[in-house]
Amino acid sequence: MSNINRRDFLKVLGWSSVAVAVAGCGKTSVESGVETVMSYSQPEDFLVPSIGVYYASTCTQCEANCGVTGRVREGRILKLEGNPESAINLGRLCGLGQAAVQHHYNPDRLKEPLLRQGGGLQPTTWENATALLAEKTGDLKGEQFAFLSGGLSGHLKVLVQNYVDSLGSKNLYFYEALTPAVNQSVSQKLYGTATPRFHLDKAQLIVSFGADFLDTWVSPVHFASQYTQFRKATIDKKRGTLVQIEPRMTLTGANADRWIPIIPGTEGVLALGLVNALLKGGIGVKSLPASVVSAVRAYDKERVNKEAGVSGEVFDKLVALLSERSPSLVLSGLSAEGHAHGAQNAAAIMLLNVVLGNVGKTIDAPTRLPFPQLAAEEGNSVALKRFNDSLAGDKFKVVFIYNANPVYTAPAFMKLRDNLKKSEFKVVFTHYLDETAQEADLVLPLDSALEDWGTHVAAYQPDSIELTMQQPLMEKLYPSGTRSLGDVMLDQLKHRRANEYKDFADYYAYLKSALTRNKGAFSGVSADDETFWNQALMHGVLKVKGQEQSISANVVNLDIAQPAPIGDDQYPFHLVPTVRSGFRDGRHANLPWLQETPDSLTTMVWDSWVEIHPKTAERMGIKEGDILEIASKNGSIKTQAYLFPGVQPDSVAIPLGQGHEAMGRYAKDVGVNPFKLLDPVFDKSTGELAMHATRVKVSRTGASVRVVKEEGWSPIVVNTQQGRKLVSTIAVDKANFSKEV
Amino acid sequence: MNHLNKEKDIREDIAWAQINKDVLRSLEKPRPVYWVLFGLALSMFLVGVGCEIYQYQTGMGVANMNNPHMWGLYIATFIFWIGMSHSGTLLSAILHLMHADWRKPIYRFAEAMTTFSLMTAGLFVMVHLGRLWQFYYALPYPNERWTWPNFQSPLLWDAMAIFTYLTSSIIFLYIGAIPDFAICRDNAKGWRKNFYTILALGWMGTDRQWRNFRITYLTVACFLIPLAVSVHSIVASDFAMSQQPGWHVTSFPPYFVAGALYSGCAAIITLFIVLRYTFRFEEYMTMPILDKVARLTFAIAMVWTYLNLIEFASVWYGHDSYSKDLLIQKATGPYAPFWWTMIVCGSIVPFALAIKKFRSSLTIMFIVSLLLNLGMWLERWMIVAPTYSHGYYPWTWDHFQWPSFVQWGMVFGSFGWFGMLFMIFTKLVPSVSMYEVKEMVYHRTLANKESREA
Amino acid sequence: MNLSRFLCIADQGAARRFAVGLLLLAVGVFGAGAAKADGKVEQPIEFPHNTHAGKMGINCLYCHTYARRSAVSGIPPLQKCMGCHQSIESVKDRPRIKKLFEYWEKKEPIPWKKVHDLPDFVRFSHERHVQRFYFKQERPIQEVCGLCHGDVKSMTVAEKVQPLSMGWCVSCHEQDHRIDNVSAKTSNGPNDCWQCHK
Amino acid sequence: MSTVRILGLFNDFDAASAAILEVREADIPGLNFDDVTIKSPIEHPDVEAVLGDRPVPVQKYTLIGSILGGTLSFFLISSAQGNFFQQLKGGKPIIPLPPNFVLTYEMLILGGVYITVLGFLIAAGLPARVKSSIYTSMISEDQIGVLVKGSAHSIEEVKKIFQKHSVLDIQEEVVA
Amino acid sequence: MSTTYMLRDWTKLRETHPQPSPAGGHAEYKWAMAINLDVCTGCNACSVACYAENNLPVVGKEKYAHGQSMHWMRIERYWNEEDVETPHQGAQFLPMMCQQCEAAPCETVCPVGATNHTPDGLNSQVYNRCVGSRYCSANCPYKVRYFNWYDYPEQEMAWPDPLPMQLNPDLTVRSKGVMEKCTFCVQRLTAAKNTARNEGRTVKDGEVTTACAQACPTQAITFGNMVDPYSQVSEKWRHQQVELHKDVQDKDKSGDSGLRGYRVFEELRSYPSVMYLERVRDTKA
Repeated sequence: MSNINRRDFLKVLGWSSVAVAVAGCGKTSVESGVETVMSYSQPEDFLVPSIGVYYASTCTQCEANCGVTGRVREGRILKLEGNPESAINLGRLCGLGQAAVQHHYNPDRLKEPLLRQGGGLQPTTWENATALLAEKTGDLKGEQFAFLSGGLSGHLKVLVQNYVDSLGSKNLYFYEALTPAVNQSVSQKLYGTATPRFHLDKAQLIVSFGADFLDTWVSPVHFASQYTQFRKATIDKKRGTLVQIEPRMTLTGANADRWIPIIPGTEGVLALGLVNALLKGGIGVKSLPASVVSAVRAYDKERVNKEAGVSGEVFDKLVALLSERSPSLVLSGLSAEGHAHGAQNAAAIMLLNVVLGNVGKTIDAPTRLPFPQLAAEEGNSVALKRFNDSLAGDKFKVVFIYNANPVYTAPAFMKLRDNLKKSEFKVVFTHYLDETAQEADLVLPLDSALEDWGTHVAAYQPDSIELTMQQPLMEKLYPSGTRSLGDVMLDQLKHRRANEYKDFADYYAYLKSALTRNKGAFSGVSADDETFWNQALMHGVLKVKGQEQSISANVVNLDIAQPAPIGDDQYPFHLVPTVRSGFRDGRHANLPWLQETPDSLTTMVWDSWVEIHPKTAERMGIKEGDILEIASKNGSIKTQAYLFPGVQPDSVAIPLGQGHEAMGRYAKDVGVNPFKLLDPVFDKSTGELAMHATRVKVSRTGASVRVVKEEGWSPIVVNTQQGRKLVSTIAVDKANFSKEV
Repeated sequence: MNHLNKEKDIREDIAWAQINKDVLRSLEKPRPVYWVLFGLALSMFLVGVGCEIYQYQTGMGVANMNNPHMWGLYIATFIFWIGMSHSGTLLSAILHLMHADWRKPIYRFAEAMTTFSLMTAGLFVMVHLGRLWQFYYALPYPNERWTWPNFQSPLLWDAMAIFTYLTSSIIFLYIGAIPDFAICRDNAKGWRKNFYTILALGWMGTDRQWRNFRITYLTVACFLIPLAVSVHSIVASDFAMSQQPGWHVTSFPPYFVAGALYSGCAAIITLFIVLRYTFRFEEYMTMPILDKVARLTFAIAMVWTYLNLIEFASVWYGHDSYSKDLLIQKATGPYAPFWWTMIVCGSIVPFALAIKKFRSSLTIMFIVSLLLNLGMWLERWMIVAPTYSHGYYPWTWDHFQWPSFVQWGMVFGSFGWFGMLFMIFTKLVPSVSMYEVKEMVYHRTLANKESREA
Repeated sequence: MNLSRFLCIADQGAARRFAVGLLLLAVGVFGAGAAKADGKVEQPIEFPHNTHAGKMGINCLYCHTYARRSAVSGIPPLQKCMGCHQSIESVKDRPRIKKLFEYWEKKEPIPWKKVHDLPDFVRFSHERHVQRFYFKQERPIQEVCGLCHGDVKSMTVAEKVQPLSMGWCVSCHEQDHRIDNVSAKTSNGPNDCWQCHK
Repeated sequence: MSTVRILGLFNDFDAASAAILEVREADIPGLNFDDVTIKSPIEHPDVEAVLGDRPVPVQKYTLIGSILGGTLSFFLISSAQGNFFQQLKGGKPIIPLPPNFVLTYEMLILGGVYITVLGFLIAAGLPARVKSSIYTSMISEDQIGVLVKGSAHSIEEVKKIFQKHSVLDIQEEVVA
Repeated sequence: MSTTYMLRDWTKLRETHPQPSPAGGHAEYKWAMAINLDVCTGCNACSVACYAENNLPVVGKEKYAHGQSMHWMRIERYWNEEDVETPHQGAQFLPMMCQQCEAAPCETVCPVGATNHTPDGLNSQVYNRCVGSRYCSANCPYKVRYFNWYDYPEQEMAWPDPLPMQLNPDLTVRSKGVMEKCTFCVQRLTAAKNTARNEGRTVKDGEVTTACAQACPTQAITFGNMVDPYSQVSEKWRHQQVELHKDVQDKDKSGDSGLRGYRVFEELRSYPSVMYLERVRDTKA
């Protein structure tokens, strides 16, 4: 299969000639001469009807960039599987990845460019659109232009970067609402790398402060496969123990041997408490400078108990575990870093790794990527703040927005919708008419991820660095309606830097030559360009020859000081905005499969809800399904109550991703959007928006509904096994793993 | 046999000609009230039909069934109607073999009730199917698919048993009515003349005919009794053969049979009173007979109660925690109101029948009989629904499912359908068996003569 | 024949033993129903199988090339037709061939109508049947295809000659077939519902 | 010499049976006693006694019917289960006896009932045409009829006997 | 030819099932599963994969509220009885799909024989044969059978254009009034078997797997052929000493063996083909 030209292949696969059988088994009688037989005019000889062929590509559903293979049959992409050749997901694929086909076939995809004319968005042609782009950016001063993009890597990033440069602009913002930016900056300080490699499989004990690595954190599918090894007991390794510390139980917390609820923002206190206790126990004393050692003295069991609400007994158990089990791994996640003192929290937590001597054992440095320009820009929320401030200052005439929906994700206090109005020409590259697109002057529909070309370099590289290929898995659904951003950028660049880009017919040609030119940089490839290229597409993965680095911890001038806890009588509750693996920051809320898939812990579907601890609910007289009003200083939302034991009693949790005002039939008017509630609190050191620092008050509206959930409908509120042996649990010391394979 | 009450089941001096006259009167041009009632029944039936059309078009979902609530009122009501049918057989067959001749004036309409309630039950099997249009898959006939239905399934036993029962009791009803058709033939005019001539098959009351008639009637009666028992045992095994808590009960077959006779007798009392009133059958449907039926009903009620208790006890002291769990649910859970109503109507109310004063009051008897049937209907529902809402698997427990108007509509409609058929029947077939009443009178006169001579 | 088939009985003798009352009737009715097969089909081009398969004696698998490696036998792509007809001058001016060329110019596949249609819930594999009866048993291809498609080389447009009903399938599945042309071992077709029903 | 049929109508069984008894004892030449028939509105086993015992074959049919129904159904069902598909179900044997016995039982009854009724129609000679000349609606009401067939002069004798027993009415008909 | 079959194979037709052998008496294939609950994280990837592979309709909120959802593979979440207040030991997840019982309660009760035990040890559901009496589901202890309450292709939610293009042509879209359930992705199995037959062999271990097993990020689900004693799944069952044809395992009789293998509702003697491995918790933590 390596010797066929992929693009011709796509041409001959006119799926339009394929009759899709939606007919069910109702049809019992058949008669001749009614249905038409599918036949081709000029098929490739490898193409056999009724036999599926698999093509490798890259999953773009989240920043992990797992490798996928798509099953193509009769010219239609039917299903995605994990690509076994990718070291990231090893042939596995999460639900979010599976659902990518529904982005491709989504009934609400934009089928043609839209231009704002007389208030409304009217259909227009790509010719007009591109002409308009050139015109509007023609004699534009660099500082008047801004490009807001979601996380980006590979050659598309290069093109975008070059385009922005070609406009003489510095304003290229990479915005993502849910990246561990604070952690990264801290680990940059501490380990000298923003994205160290974690070896969960090597660890005997994992203590995670809100890092939901099984579901939503960094590279879930990879961590999941490591988790399997971590849990496995072998001759030379005991079954690993997982402790999760967080205000609201994440999926990782649900799988922990010990789940410890903690008051939001006090993770650092607990961490330092542990450091202190360990030092007292004579562990890692010489790993720390005296300054730090003295600094942590103040954090004893009592203080931890008082501030973090973690009982002494639990604390002792934890200390015992940490001192016994080695190597261990301590992780800091979103709920820990999402505070004004997020950096200090993260620092305090990572300090544990230093004390326990995990650095270099379960944590080491990633390979260095020879092409920094291809490296992933994960994005952060500082970008949004800067972007928004400049908009407010009326600095931008022309704004491009790609792969981001700031109007939806920006907190209410930013007033981004209004600020956006100030810029006179807003171009949104998107697949759907989402909230941001509705504000745009020009909406340019893009090819779906399964129709587009591209290269990706995942930010988190578990192994030697991989450059993963993205290739079309089927012919465009709307050949004349949608385009690849790559083509658009290239097209624009041709106007500005003709001499550089004139040789490239299109994005495909650009990619091909860009890769083939540097094929030396990849390990294990043949000399001949065509073969190399086809091999690359066939495997979907290119191993980059990068140089290994060593890791070392540097704790001097690491800011770990924890602020004193501040109460708030008017807004007694902490708001925990939880990330749902399906929806992330809401960009996937229009995928029916994900809406229909119950939330793993609450089993709720097709809606939003506020999680409140049964005790608290009892105190306030709240019953399941009561409509509550959750009010912060910056707004309020109304949604149904779900009594959830997995939430810290002083906190309420609301899942992110729902509450769209647009974005198609499956997302529109489903649930509420907690982004809007967030308080203007920013991490002091990085300026990141502190997602977990919002205080709210909760009140009953009197209304009540029957919640729509998957778990059984019985008067028993908390769903247990009712004495049946469905999920049986065994204590690790009772279990006999010796025979297991 | 009348030592309990001096009153006689029937006057011996009643002239045979008079009997003909009285009964044939009931076949004559119906009174306006008949048409009112008929219209009512018809419109009830149409409601049911409407619901079925809606469900057929849209899918079973509109009945608001779900996983786990796979069956709803349809099956419950199906059992109810099957149960109804049994009393007819009881009166006509069992009492016939026992030579309890007081059954003679009332068995005919009881038989009719059997037939029609079976027809109604049949409807519910149909509307219950998700793919009604494919129902013939369940019929055992050689076909181009070379496939057969699954003879292991209690549902199939049901189908076959009910088919047997229905046809047999129609035949039984018809055979038993031939001499009366002859009477009608001899008295009717116009189209009715031809109609009855055909039905009467040229019956002339010759000794040869009577001789064979007697034997045949007896034989079929003998067949019907075990058949009736087996039919409801099989209906019971729909549940007993399954594995679900609350269904997998050994005592179900006798329990169901008792319940069936119970509801049947109650229904007979209801119809007895209705017919006696509408057709002025005081001469034939006399209070003493009603009294006997009532006492019979009471006896059966007590049997039913006993079997109920047995079931509870065996569950309570048994090892099956799931069933016990379910039993507690029934008594305390969301279904408790219905469950207790069933207990009251089924086991407490019948004590009214033990009291002579009540037995001799038509109004009270009427109300009681209706209550009993309500109780028996609830019994069936309480067998079907709670097992679903609180079965083996806690994850799918659904204590809040409630049948939609579609289900209720069809239950409602079924009563219309039954009423309709029965009203047609009363106008075409003499609802009191004339020749047997004559026999009754004849034999009692003889008996009296003998006793006087002795 | 029909009788024993539909009573699912071994031989005529047994059939007679069984042929009582209603059954006989039913057999009559449904037997008739099953035996019937519907006739000709209007096709965009009246393809002469008799010429290709008959006169020319072309191997079925030459055009229906997918049959041996896929569930569907596949209608030959235009390419295939052109492969030969481009170079056959003699018939170039025939109306049918003209039509063919028109489609070729437009590069659009010919909308052939299904003749041997099966319900959507049936999973029939040409591959398996061809492999077993043609490659393993090495019977002549036209005989093998003919088992279901009838004597195609005598038809112009293909016609449905067999009922293709479930019973008909089974009538062959339940017979013992030699597993190949060398060993004497036999086996019958699968009787597992899920083999054919999807 | 012509054969005649007469129907004598009596008010009650006593009269009727007395008349028949006398006819029987008189043993009139040209009159076959088996041709004496009673027509009555109700069942009357006691009265029939005077006619001597006459055959009732119905139950033979019953026997045949039930045996046929039973065996046939069992055989059919089992062989239907053992067909080519013979799918395992719930770990039970493909031909499970308890269900088959249940069905056999039902079919036994079905066969029994049907064939019995068939037998009844045959044995009772139904359906028949009602001859008005020797039948009267009074029979279906309350009178008992005695039907006698015999040579003309023997019938005369019978008539006399009937009159003696206060017959209500006599209908006569000449059969060839 | 039934009569001859009946007379010839009488003894065979009287055999009960499963037979006392590792594969329960299956000749060529006995598909089975082992699910390790210690690594199952409850992430629902399997469930979504199942939607993608098996043409499952999305029913939407309103129908979901009526308990009419159609997920063949569902993830159940239970809480510990002891610490419902604060679940210190996390949640308990159970992936529950059709257990493909060797002696399935659903099979015997189906009036039309639409569900049977296949030679491959699966519990087949023949959609077109189904008349929708729903008796099978009524009798299913696991309640893993799903009924088409509506004509989903007609429902606005399920497949508006162009979503139907995603539908898998290897199996039907079930129409209204039909019962359906997990099939162990039988369309994949059939394909694999056909390939194997062409090559005159049986399917190799790992050659085919179900959508859920393939997707599972933690590889909690092992799928394979129990007839092959060296297949992963056989080994797992063997090492856990769980025997297909027993309703009480010997290891359980002899007290706590510490082996984690068990089957749900084993005591009901339905002999499920899915073995679960107990979830483990560290009591020191």
